[in-house]
Amino acid sequence: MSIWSYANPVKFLTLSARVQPVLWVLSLAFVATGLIWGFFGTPEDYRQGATVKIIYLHVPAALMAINAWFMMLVASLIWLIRRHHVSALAAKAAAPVGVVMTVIALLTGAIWGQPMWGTWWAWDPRLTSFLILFLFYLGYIALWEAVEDPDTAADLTSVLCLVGSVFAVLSRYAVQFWNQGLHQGTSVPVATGGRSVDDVFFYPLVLCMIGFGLLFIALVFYRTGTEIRLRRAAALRARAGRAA
Amino acid sequence: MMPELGKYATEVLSAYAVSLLLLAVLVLWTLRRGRAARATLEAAERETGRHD
Amino acid sequence: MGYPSAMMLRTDNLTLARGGVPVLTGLSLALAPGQALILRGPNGAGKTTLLRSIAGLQPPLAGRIEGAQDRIAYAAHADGLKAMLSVTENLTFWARVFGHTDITPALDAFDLHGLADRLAGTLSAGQKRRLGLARLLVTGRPVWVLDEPTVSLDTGAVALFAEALRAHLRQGGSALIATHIDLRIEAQVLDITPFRATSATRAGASDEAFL
Amino acid sequence: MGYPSAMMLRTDNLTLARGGVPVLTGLSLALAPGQALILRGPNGAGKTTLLRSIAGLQPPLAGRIEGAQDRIAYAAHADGLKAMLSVTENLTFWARVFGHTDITPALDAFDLHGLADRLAGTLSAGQKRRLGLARLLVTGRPVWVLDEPTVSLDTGAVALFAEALRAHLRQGGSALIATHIDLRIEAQVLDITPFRATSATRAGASDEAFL
Amino acid sequence: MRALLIRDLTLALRAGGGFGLGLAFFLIVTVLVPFSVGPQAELLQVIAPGVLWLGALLACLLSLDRLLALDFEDGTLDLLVTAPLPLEAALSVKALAHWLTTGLPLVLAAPVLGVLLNLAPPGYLWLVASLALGTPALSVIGCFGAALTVAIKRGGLLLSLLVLPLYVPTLIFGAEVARRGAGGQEVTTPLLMLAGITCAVIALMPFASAAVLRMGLR
Amino acid sequence: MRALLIRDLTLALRAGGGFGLGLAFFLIVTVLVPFSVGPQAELLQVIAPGVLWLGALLACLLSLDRLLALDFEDGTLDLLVTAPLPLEAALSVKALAHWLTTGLPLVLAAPVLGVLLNLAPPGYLWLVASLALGTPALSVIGCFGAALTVAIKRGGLLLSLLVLPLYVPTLIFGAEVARRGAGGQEVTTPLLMLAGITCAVIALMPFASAAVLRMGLR
Ligand code: HEM
Ligand SMILES: Nc1ncnc2c1ncn2[C@@H]1O[C@H](COP(=O)(O)OP(=O)(O)OP(=O)(O)O)[C@@H](O)[C@H]1O
Ligand SMILES: Nc1ncnc2c1ncn2[C@@H]1O[C@H](COP(=O)(O)OP(=O)(O)OP(=O)(O)O)[C@@H](O)[C@H]1O
Ligand SMILES: [Mg+2]
Ligand SMILES: [Mg+2]
Repeated sequence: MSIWSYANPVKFLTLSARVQPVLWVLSLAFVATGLIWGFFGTPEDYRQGATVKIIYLHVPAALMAINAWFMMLVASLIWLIRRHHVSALAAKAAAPVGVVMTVIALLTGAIWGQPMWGTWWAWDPRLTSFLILFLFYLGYIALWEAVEDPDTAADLTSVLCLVGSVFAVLSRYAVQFWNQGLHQGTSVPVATGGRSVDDVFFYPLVLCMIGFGLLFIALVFYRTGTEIRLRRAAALRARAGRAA
Repeated sequence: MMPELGKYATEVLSAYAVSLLLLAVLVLWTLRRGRAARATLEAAERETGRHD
Repeated sequence: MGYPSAMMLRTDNLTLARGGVPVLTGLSLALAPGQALILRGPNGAGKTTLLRSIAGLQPPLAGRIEGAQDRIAYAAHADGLKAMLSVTENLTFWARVFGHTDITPALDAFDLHGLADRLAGTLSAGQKRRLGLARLLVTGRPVWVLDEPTVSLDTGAVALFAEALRAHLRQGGSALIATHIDLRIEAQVLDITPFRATSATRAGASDEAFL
Repeated sequence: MGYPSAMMLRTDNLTLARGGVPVLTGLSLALAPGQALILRGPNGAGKTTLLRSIAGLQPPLAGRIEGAQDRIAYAAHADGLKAMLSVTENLTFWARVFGHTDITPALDAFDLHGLADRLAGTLSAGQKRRLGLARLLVTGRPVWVLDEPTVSLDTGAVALFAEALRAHLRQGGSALIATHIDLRIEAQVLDITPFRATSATRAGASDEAFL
Repeated sequence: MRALLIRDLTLALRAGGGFGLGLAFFLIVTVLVPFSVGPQAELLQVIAPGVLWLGALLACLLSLDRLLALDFEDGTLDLLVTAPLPLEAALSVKALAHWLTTGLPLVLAAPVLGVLLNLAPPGYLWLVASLALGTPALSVIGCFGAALTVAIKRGGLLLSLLVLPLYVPTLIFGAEVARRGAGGQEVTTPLLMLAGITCAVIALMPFASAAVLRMGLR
Repeated sequence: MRALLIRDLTLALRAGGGFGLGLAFFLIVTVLVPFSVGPQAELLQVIAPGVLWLGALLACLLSLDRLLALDFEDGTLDLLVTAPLPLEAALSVKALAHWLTTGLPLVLAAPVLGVLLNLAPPGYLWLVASLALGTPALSVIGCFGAALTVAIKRGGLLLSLLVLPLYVPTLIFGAEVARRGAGGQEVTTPLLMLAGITCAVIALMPFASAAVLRMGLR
C-alpha cells in the first residue's frame, strides 16, 4: 500500500490506532532506559564533572527540535502539492511538540552553561540560531491560531514554513558570521560530533536519541488524530447547522 | 543508589526536573486534549446521527 | 462602441463552499451578451458566495466557470473607495488600473459632477454607493457582477443605475445581479434556493475527507 | 409590559452640520409614544446626520432635542458586532450592558435560534443585519432610532422586522426610521428635503465666525 | 461593567485577539538588541534594564491600537457611548482589560528575558517591581492616546507618536529603578515617583479619555 | 501599475496617511534610548549604530500594517485581484511605495539621529549606505508578512511576530556594516551579503506574497 492511501483521515486513524501502542511502549522504554543508564550508570567527565549527564536530555531534545521543523517542512510541501489533509494537520500537530523540544534544549543548555561558561546564556551562534528557531515556531503556531478557515490556515502556514526555512538557514549563516570573532570556541569538549564522545557516554545517548525520536512520532500520531477528530466534529456540526 | 553528583548536583537535578516536567506536561496536555476531542466528536456524531 | 468579444458566461454544475461547508450545489447558469440575470434567494442562500466565485475570488469545489476570465467587473458590499481621495481621484485610479483614462461618462451617468472634488470619506451612504457603481463604467469590462447594488440609493439614483445598466446591455454587455428588491429592469430571474446544499452534500468540500 | 415613561421626543428648530457645513436647518419634529416616524429624503439630504444627533453622538449647532436622553436605542449602518463572538455572546454582551439578561425574545423575534452558536463573522450580510436588529430588543429602550434598517434583508426578514416594530409600538415604544424603501408599516412620513440648508444658512456653524 | 471586562478578555483570548502577541513582541525586541549592538556580554549587561523597559513599553504601545479602534470600526463604540454606562468607567475597564492581557504577561516574562541580556542578579527583583508598578500607567495613558486617535483610520503610528512623549516620565522613573536596582543602589526616590505617577494617572486620566472620545466620535 | 504607485504615494501624503510617522517613531525610539539606558556618551557611542538600525527596523515594521490592511478593509484588494494587473507586480509596486514613504525618509534621517546618539564620525557614511541597501529588503519581506496576515483583523502584532525573525539576517548584516564602519573596520563581506539578500528578496519574494495573498482572500 502506498503511503498516500493513509492520507485519508479515516485510514490514518485506523493505522495510528494500530501502531500507537507499540510506539508509546517503545519510546517510553527507550527514553527510560537511556536516561536511567545515563543518570545512574555513567561516570563523571573528567572536566565537566557530573554536568555531563545533562547531555542525555540536551542533545536529543535539540536534535528533535530541528527534526520536528524539518518534518513540518516536508508535511507542508505535501499539503501544498497534493493537498492531503492529514499532512497539513500533522504539521499543525508537530509544532507544539517542536516548541517543547526547543524549550527543553534551551533550558538544559542554560542550566549547563551556568557551571561550564559561568553564564546562563551567551550569544553563541548555535544557541542564537536555536532562539531564532523558537521564534519561527511561535510565529507558525500563532498563525495557525489566528486564521479561521482551516484550509486557508494550512495554506498560509505551509508557505510560512517554506519561506521560514529559507530564512532560518540564512540566519544560521548570518549568526555565525556575526559572532565569529567573539566566540571563543565554547568549551564543549565532546561537541565535535559523531563518535568523539566516549563510548561510555555514547550508548545511553543513542538510546535517548532514539527514544526522543519515537516519542516525537508517537506524540505526532496521537495529536494528528486529535486534530482530525476536532475537524470532523466541526464539519459534522457545520453540516447540521446548514441543514437546519 | 543515588549517584554522587558532586558540586553540580543542583544543576543536573534541576535540568532533569525541568525537562521531565515539560515532557510530562506535553504528554498529559496532549492526552487530555485528545480525550476531549474524542468526546466532542462523539457528541457531534450523536447530534447529527452519523457514525460512518 | 460595444464590447468586442461576444462570449457567453456559463457555469456548469457548480458546487460552492463557504468556510469549508458546501452552500450551493449543481448550479448551472448561462448569461448571453446583452442579457441581465437577477439572482434571488433568502438571506444566507449563497448569492454572495456565487458572485465571488464567478469574479474569481474563490475557487469552486466542483464544476466549471467559463467565459469569466478577465471579463468581470465586480462590485461587492464594500465599494473599494479611499476616504482620503477625492471622487475624481478614486475614479481615475480605477480607470487607469483597467487601462482607460476618460472618467467623464462615469461621472455623467451617476450625476457625480457636483461631488467631483469632495473626498470620498465625506460622502453620505448613498453618494458613496453611486461612486462605487460609477467605477463599473471605467473598467470597460463586459460582465458586471453586482452584489445588492442599490443598497442605500434613493429612487432617483436607482433610476440612474437602471439607465446605466440598460446602456451597458445595449452595448452587448451582460450583468449578474443579486438583490432583494425590485429593480424594475427587464431581466431573467434565477432563484437559487433549489440549489442550496443539504447536509448530505459533500462533493469536493474541503472537509469532505472528514465526513 | 410596556415602557414606563411616556415622554414625547421633540426636536425644536434644529440646525445640524456635517464636517463643519450646515446640512439641515429649522427642523422640528415630535414623536409620541406608540408612534413611528419615517424620514425620507434623497441621498445626502441629512438623514444620517439627524439620527446621529438625536442619538446624542453629535451636538446640534442650534436648537434643542428633548426626551432623548438615555431613551434611545440607535442602529446605524454598522452593526457593532464582533466577528469572533458567537451570535449569543454578542447579544448577551449588549443585554448586560443595558442591564438585562434574557436574550430569548430577541432570538425569537429575528429567528436566530438556528444561528445562535455561529460566530458573527461567518454570517451572511442579511443574517448579520438580523442580529444587529435583534440587539434593539435587548436594550429595553423605548425610542428606536434606525438608519436604513432593512438593508440586505430578504422579504421574510423584513416581515419579521415589521412585526418586531409593531410589537414595540404596541408597548408604547416609538421609532424614528430613515429609509428609501417602503416598509409597509403604518407610520407618519417626514420628508426632510425642505429643511436642507442653503448656502445662506450659517447660524451656529463652526466656521460662522469666518463668514 | 463586568460584562465589558469579560467580553474584552474573551475577545483577547479568541483567535486573532492578540493575547500573547505583546509578549512575543517584547521577546523579539529583546532578542534583536544583541543582533544590532553586538554580542558582548558586558555591554549587554549595562544596557539590559533600559532595553527591557523600552521593550515592554513598545510592546504595550503596539497593542494600544486594538484597544478602541476595533470597537470603533464595527460601530460598537457608537453604541457604547449611547449605553447606560458612564464612559469614564467603561474606558477604565477597557484599560484594565488591556493591562491584564498585555502588561501583566510582560511583567511576568521580564525576568526570563533578563537572562538573555545577562542582567545583573540584583536587578531582577527591581525590574519586576518597577514594571508591575509602571505598566498600569502605560495602559491608562495609552487608553487616552487611543481615544484621541480613534476616528483616524489605522492611526496606529500616529497613536505611537502622541503617546510616546506621555510615556517619558514613566519610562524615566521606571528604568531608573531597574538600573539602580541592577547596580545595587538606592531606589526609593524613583520608586515613589513611579508609584505617584501611576496612582495619579489611574485616578484622573479616564476623565480626559472619555472627554476626548466623545469629541472624536462627534 | 504607475497608477497604483501614484495612488499609494498620494494616499500616504494625505492626512492620516502615515507619511512621516515612521520617521517620527524612529526619532522617538532614538530619543527614548538615552532615557532608558542612561545618558553616558561613551556607552551611547558604542550602541549607536545598533540602536539606529533597530529603530529603523521597528519604524519600518510598524508601518507595515497599513501596507495591505487598509485596502483589504475597504474592498480595494478584492477589486485589485480581479483587475488586469499581475498580482506579483502590484505587490512589488506597493512594496516600492512603502519603501519610498518609509524606508527612504529613514535613510535620510539616520545621520541626524546619529548625532543625537554620538555616533563615531566614520560611521555616518556606512550607516547610510547599509540602511539604503537594507531597507528595501525590509519593505519587500514586510509585504509578504502583510499578505500573510491580511485577512486577520488588526493583525498588526501577529504581523510583527511573523516578520521579525525574517528580518534577522538583514538586521545582522546591516548592523554589522554600520558597526564595522563606525569602528573603522573592513565592511566588504557584510555589505556584499546585505546586497545579496536584498537582490534575492526583491526578485523572489513577490511571488510568495502574491500566492499567500490569493490564499488569504479566498
Ligand atoms: C541555551 C543554551 C544552549 C543551546 C540552545 C544549545 C543548543 C544545542 C544544539 C542545537 C545542539 C545540537 C547541534 C548538533 O547536534 O550539531 C547541541 C548539542 C550539544 N550541546 Fe548545546 N546548547 C546550549 C548550551 C550548551 C552548553 C552550556 C553545553 C555545555 C557546556 C552544551 C553542550 C552540548 C553538547 C556536548 C552537545 C552535543 C554535540 C554533539 O555531540 O554533536 N550546550 N546544543
Ligand atoms: N466565513 C464563513 N464561514 C462559514 N459559513 C459562512 C461564512 N460566510 C458565510 N457563511 C454562510 O454561508 C451561507 C451563504 O452566505 P452568503 O453570504 O453567500 O449568502 P447571501 O445569499 O449573500 O445572503 P445575504 O442575502 O444575506 O447577503 C450563509 O448561510 C452564511 O451563513
Ligand atoms: N464628514 C463629512 N464632511 C463633510 N460633509 C459630509 C461629511 N459626511 C457627510 N457629509 C455631507 O453631509 C450631507 C448629509 O449626509 P448624510 O449622511 O446625513 O445623508 P443621508 O441623508 O444619510 O444620505 P443617504 O441616504 O445617502 O445615507 C451629505 O451631503 C454629505 O455629503
Ligand atoms: Mg450577500
Ligand atoms: Mg445615510
